[in-house]
Amino acid sequence: MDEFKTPLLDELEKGDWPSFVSEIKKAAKTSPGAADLLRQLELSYKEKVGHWKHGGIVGVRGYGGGVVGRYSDVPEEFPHVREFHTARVNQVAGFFYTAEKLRQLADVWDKYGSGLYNMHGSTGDIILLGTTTENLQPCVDELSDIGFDLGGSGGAMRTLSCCVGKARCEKACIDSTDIIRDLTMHYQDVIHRPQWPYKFKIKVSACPNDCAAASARSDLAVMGVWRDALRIDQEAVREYIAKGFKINEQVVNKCPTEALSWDAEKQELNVCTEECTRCMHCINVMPKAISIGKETGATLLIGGKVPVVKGPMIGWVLVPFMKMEPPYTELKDLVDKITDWWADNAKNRERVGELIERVGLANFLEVIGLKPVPQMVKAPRHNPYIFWNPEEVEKRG
Amino acid sequence: MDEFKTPLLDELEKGDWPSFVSEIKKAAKTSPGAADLLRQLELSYKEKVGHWKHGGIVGVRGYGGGVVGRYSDVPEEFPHVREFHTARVNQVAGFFYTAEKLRQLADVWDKYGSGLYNMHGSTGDIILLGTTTENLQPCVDELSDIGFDLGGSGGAMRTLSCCVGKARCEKACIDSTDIIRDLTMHYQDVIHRPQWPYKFKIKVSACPNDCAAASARSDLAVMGVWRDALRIDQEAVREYIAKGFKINEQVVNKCPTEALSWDAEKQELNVCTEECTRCMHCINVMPKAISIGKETGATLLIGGKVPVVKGPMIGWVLVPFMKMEPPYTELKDLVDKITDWWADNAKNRERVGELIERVGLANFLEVIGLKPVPQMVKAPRHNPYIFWNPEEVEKRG
Amino acid sequence: MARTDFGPPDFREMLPPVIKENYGQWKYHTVPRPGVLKHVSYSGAVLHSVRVASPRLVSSDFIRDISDIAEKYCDGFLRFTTRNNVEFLVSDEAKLQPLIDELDAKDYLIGGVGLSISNIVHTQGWIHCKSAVTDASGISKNIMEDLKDYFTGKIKVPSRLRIAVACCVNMCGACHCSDISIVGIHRTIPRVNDELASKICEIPTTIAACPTGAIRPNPKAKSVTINSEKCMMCGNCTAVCPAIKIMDPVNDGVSIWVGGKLSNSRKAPMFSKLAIPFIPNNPPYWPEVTDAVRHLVEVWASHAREGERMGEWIERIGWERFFKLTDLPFTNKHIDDFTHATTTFRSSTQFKF
Amino acid sequence: MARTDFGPPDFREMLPPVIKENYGQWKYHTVPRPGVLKHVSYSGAVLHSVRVASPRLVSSDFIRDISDIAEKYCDGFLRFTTRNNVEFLVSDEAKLQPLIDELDAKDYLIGGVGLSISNIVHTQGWIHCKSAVTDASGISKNIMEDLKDYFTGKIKVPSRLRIAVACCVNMCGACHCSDISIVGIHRTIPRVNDELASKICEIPTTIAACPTGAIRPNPKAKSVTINSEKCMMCGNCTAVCPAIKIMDPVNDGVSIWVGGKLSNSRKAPMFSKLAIPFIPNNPPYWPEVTDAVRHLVEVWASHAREGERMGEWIERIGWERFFKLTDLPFTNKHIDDFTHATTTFRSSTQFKF
Ligand code: SRM
Ligand code: SRM
Ligand code: SRM
Ligand code: SRM
Ligand code: SF4
Ligand code: SF4
Ligand code: SF4
Ligand code: SF4
Ligand code: SF4
Ligand code: SF4
Ligand code: SF4
Ligand code: SF4
Repeated sequence: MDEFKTPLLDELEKGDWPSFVSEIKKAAKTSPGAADLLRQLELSYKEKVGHWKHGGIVGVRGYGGGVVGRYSDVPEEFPHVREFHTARVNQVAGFFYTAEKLRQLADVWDKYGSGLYNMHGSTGDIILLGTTTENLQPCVDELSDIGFDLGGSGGAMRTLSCCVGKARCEKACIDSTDIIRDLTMHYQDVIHRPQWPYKFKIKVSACPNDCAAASARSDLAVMGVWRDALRIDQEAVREYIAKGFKINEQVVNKCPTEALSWDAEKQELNVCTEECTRCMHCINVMPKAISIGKETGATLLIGGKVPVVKGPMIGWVLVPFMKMEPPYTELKDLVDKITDWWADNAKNRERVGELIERVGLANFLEVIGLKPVPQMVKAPRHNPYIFWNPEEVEKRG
Repeated sequence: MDEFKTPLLDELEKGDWPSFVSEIKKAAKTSPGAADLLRQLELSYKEKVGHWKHGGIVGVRGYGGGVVGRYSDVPEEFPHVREFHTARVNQVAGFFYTAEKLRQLADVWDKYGSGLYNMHGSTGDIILLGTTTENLQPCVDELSDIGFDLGGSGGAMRTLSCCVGKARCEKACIDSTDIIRDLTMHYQDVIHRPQWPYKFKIKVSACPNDCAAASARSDLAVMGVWRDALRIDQEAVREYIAKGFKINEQVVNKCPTEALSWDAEKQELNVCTEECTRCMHCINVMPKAISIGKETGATLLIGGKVPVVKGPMIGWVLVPFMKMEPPYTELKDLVDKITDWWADNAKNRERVGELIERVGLANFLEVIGLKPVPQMVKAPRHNPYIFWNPEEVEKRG
Repeated sequence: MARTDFGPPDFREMLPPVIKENYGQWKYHTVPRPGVLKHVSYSGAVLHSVRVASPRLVSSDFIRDISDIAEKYCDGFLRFTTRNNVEFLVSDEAKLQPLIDELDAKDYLIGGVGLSISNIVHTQGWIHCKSAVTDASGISKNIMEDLKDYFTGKIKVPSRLRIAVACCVNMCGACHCSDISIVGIHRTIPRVNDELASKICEIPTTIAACPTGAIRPNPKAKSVTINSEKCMMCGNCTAVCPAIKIMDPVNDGVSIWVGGKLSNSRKAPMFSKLAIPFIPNNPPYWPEVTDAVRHLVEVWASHAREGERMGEWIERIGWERFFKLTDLPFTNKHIDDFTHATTTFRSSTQFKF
Repeated sequence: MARTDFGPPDFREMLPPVIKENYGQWKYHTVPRPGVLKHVSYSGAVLHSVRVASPRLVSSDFIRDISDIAEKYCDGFLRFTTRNNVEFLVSDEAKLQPLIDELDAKDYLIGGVGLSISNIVHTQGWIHCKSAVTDASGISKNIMEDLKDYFTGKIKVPSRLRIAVACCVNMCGACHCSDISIVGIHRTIPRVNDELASKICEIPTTIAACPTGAIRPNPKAKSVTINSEKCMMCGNCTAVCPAIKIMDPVNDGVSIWVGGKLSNSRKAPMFSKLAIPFIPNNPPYWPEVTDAVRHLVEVWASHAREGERMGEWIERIGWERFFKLTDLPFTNKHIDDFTHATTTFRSSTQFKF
């Protein structure tokens, strides 16, 4: 460590916010890979350009993905990052760990890799950051011994992730961690063996607050909702008010659907269930007094993704309401129908949302056997270019 | 008239709403063309299909347009509509007429045509509905004697039209009839001699109520606005309230920008001028008490049109504010710049809005020399695909 | 004779003296009775305008009759509105009631002002346009016959409601931005007369005219063929090549669109959106169309708040509620599949069940 | 050894007993102090979660340290959040204060809960990604250093504010829907190494990879050329052909986007929109970026109403007001020119001067 200087990066060790530079330095004490990573990064800071090569596929036995190959473009200078692959290790649903499990992980990774991690990657994986081609297989083997399996990469179902859900949240309408666990086990093959035109992501947020950022970052977002009345504890409402809470200003007037009304005489908060669109606002600001309903299930959104290449998308309502009970057969059947159709029809690197955009949502619905409902759209079409199938019209007279 | 039966159309003479069938019958008393029109229309009602041929160009001396040629596809059956062309006669700005002028018009048209009119066509013209190729020239000649000129058709500037404006409306921010009159005179050549890739329409509404439907139906919409404070007559406000008008419910709470507030103590209605977006609501519901401001001018919208072929468009803000004083030089200069650029760059049958969509609004602004301002957009871009000109960036190191 | 480019008569010569004198000086207006506007100037001057319905397609008899009336009560001054109504401009208040009496006697319908349903903006239809899929005048007459009490002010509505009728997707009106629009549409793709096409069609222009790229050359027949999967039945090709015909009496008909507006009042202008994808042509009464329009008007009128345009009402309650309240089926046709389709999809769990 | 497809450890084995017992039975939560959540179950059971900042990129030392702490105070139970913070799950209330004391002593920053600015969601950057235009970790560290008082709750904000950083337009995060996003962008078109391309490039695939059709074959060089007028610098071609390079240390940098959100709270999810088109890379401090972010936070915090997310605030006041209040220049870059551009143009006279 003393034979090199990283003056630019050293600046980023200052201050109170935890420093990734300090973390790399800690790892560099024992890992030459981490040390060269820091050196190469210093070069990037100086030159304002990255130093990783394009391309390079590496793998482990029995798996088609789960590893991102990475090679330095200045290997002579930094030989220990000549190969610096990451392993995407499937996280525990809800990101729950025990100290024991984490230590086991650290032991394996110290042995075979840089001792650096992303806890977690944006998709949800534990990212083991940097090892050599040679070390990869034994590393994965020993991870398997401690119960950690790889996640997804390439044209595969990607590692599934979710919000904390019923484990620690009063708003959970569905059992996000169980759903993710169940689907993850069910889809091991398509996660581990890329066989699709591109990635396919599923995330679960157990309520419309979307703490898993599912609607924007998953091809299929499973969002917990309810369809009966939200529950109001009038006693608790009165307690809030007694403490100076301004019910009209802070809740009633902010309800986007005007579903709430405060009966000052009866000191009662009333909700018109058919108006409520489950925006969560009242529940969020009065957690002690207002809760989600009892008839719970999920709204499924399809097509969320980032801008590349047709522009960003936030998932579109595909199923307004689906019951969510183990073993989640209805959900799995739908996922299979969607991915089968997508795999058969998509161009290379075409996400499901882009394919739906290309063929039309209505056509997609027909293929997967869902009925069009107004919940799917913000508004009906405003252009008159309606397609009619020959079967729908009479034979020309 | 007695030699033919129109049982289907006769049904439409019943009832209280004025009947176009009765009008055609009135004309048919003296015009064989009108009579055959009715017969052919009866056939259309029976067969559920129109009977006009495609194509056919007719014209008058000195003009390139102003006439729509029309030929029956069943001329043997209905010889008097074998040729049944319409003349588009430029209406008086604001659709004002004297009885004398109208009678003169009827005299000429009875002499040369069917005695049928559209008062008015959707663009604004007086549509003289149906004459022969032979009668067209003498008809136009005699129209000219009584002071009526042709309007536009084809790849031309189309007949301009406007709302009633200052002539009869307290809301008029600009002098719509004068502007239309002035522009119509100024642009006689491009109205009468099609020289552009497609139609170009200008309409003027003297305030944001848009009684001329300008924003959706004109390539360039001139909309009257003001930019100082709207004027409130507090005395009149109090009169409204005295009569039971609910100022908060009907006005203050409906102001989309929360610009209004009612001071119950001082009995005063106050406006925050910088918030007001001139939505007209308060002015519309309290015409006696609230009026437009004094610093008036126009907002120009570009690109309004119907769906063919890129989908419907409502004009986009091009100039947030332009003073509107005769001889409207700034406006004319801008129109010239726009039409020159469009004429040079548009494909055949490409409206200016479609061309702007194709090349990008920002590029269009640069060409015509307008500065981008946030008023032009509802929101900035949300995709990262920004174009950079080589001049904007540094030479690569 | 060779006089050209002299323009229309100057509007200034068509204005009654009260307007000339108070031009730009109007202070406010009231609606003293249905169909009548009273404009008051800062000078104190008053102008009454009496609005009557017109079928738009009128005869010389009609022109002469309204001219006579204008002469009798308005010193010869009158105007038309942007919705094709006639307005008698009364400067002398004493003549107002006599004018109204005569109009009543002559069966002119007075109305269309304020909280009412005014005349329909419509197009040529079978009466004069080669592209017409339906007859705009016929449909308009039937609808307004049915809604006349809304025009005359007998029945009140929460706000203005504007109806437009266009006989084909060219929409020569403001159909894309009306509270209720009726638009003629095709449902079968065009047929090509190969023999004729080989003679008169400019093949490249025809191919280029198709916005969806549905037209391919058919070199064998020296003609073109149309790909039924890509054709969106816009009719654009028929405007370019007379050998291509799209009219189909069995399957042509009309669609109904709702919720558009143009004024900037409260909300920005809005497009009309699809409510009913197809109703067959059923002349002379088009009863299904008339019923549908009345139904839409009634559901809106009974649910909207004071001053709420159709589109504002629907935005507030949501389209899912609109389809429920109107009991209209929501179909695959309602889901947009044109250029900006994805911007109409719902990206939120916020909706009503 | 050949064991595959066994999946991750079962989360049920990672849950503290209090969670197992009260799974799905949580009734409500409170925030007893900044950075601490107190969840109360219908059974009356209580769980405290103490949230601390993490740099996300951590070492084994860090992993072991938090494990030690968890063992000491939480029976070994802890979790990470979707924003990469660490949460210590305290079942025994008596251990709460000692835990906090130890965390303080060890310089862990406690916060990110409730009305605060939580950790940044960011991507790999120069540390590991071949596509990185900037360093996400570096920028994130600087921003959070600057905003740490908003994290710890020393300074309050009107509502949550989420920041994301992505090192290229692939946006491996939630940049398209964050209150503030920093995205690495290119400003010059890729260069083709013709010699290399002729050897290793699949020309048709490369041409097909370009979404704008900017790549044409260059048969002479057995390579391709890029049309600078069509290229939108997306970098897609560089993923397909290694002979095409887009990195440009002089002109690469970052853009800043604002007003996105994902929760359905009150308003439906929104995209982030362009605020600042370009700021040069200026490591190690990226001071212009940090300043811009702080400025945006401050303008928002001082103008927004209680509970109003950045995007909700901007929607209420309008973008024209946003640019005025922030004093940011509005340029041709802000005007969309991608597929749905026209849907972002203003079709109304309603705007603020
Ligand atoms: C590691 C990670 C970023 C991070 O630091 O957290 C990452 C890193 C890469 N992403 Fe990503 N993406 C990561 C989550 C995402 C997400 C977020 C998510 O999944 O929730 C997105 C946006 C959501 C989405 O999928 O739309 C995302 C959208 C992309 C894209 C554009 C996707 C598209 O469909 O258009 C690419 C481009 C591509 O696939 O070629 C991409 C490509 C890449 C590649 C593989 C680029 C490459 O070929 O080198 C990066 C590898 C970097 C490396 O060195 O490891 N990455 N990527 C995330 C995966 C960690 C994990 O498994 O947990
Ligand atoms: C007569 C009129 C309808 C009416 O009954 O009022 C009309 C009639 C025709 N229109 Fe129109 N348009 C008429 C106003 C409009 C309007 C409304 C307006 O101008 O405010 C529009 C929508 C606004 C706009 O321009 O976008 C309109 C949009 C079209 C279009 C589609 C325009 C486009 O740019 O895509 C076509 C198609 C075409 O140009 O080939 C079209 C084409 C036609 C043609 C010329 C079709 C044809 O080739 O036969 C029609 C001639 C019918 C005939 O027999 O006279 N007409 N047309 C209107 C003209 C009367 C007048 O001069 O006052
Ligand atoms: C006469 C006419 C202008 C002309 O040059 O001919 C006109 C005249 C007036 N309009 Fe209009 N508007 C006229 C067509 C329009 C149109 C265009 C159209 O209908 O195609 C619009 C836009 C329609 C739309 O938004 O889709 C229009 C939107 C308005 C509005 C906004 C209504 C709203 O709430 O959205 C007002 C304000 C109001 O109603 O309070 C308005 C108000 C007025 C006032 C009260 C203005 C005034 O102070 O004098 C005038 C009397 C209106 C009345 O009928 O009560 N005028 N007005 C047009 C009468 C058409 C007819 O015969 O019915
Ligand atoms: C722990 C975590 C879930 C997890 O599985 O890890 C979580 C947990 C909670 N969220 Fe969240 N949210 C978490 C990420 C998110 C995200 C995703 C993100 O930030 O990328 C969102 C969507 C962000 C967006 O809209 O852009 C999110 C939007 C919300 C909202 C809606 C806020 C709003 O007004 O828009 C609430 C409700 C609230 O704040 O009252 C909420 C409320 C909550 C509550 C109060 C739920 C509860 O009753 O337990 C939890 C405590 C939150 C707190 O920090 O005060 N959570 N929450 C995530 C913590 C991340 C962190 O370390 O900061
Ligand atoms: S998404 Fe809903 S259920 Fe899940 S953690 Fe957030 S608030 Fe709780
Ligand atoms: S959840 Fe939202 S929509 Fe429903 S009542 Fe509460 S605030 Fe209103
Ligand atoms: S647009 Fe405005 S100025 Fe013109 S008539 Fe309508 S309300 Fe009056
Ligand atoms: S014109 Fe509209 S925005 Fe302005 S104060 Fe009146 S109601 Fe408010
Ligand atoms: S809408 Fe179509 S059919 Fe009707 S007049 Fe216009 S072009 Fe002709
Ligand atoms: S009707 Fe329209 S879409 Fe169909 S072939 Fe003709 S031009 Fe193309
Ligand atoms: S955002 Fe771009 S540069 Fe950053 S990790 Fe993702 S692909 Fe790599
Ligand atoms: S950077 Fe993108 S737009 Fe430019 S040539 Fe490459 S793929 Fe095409």
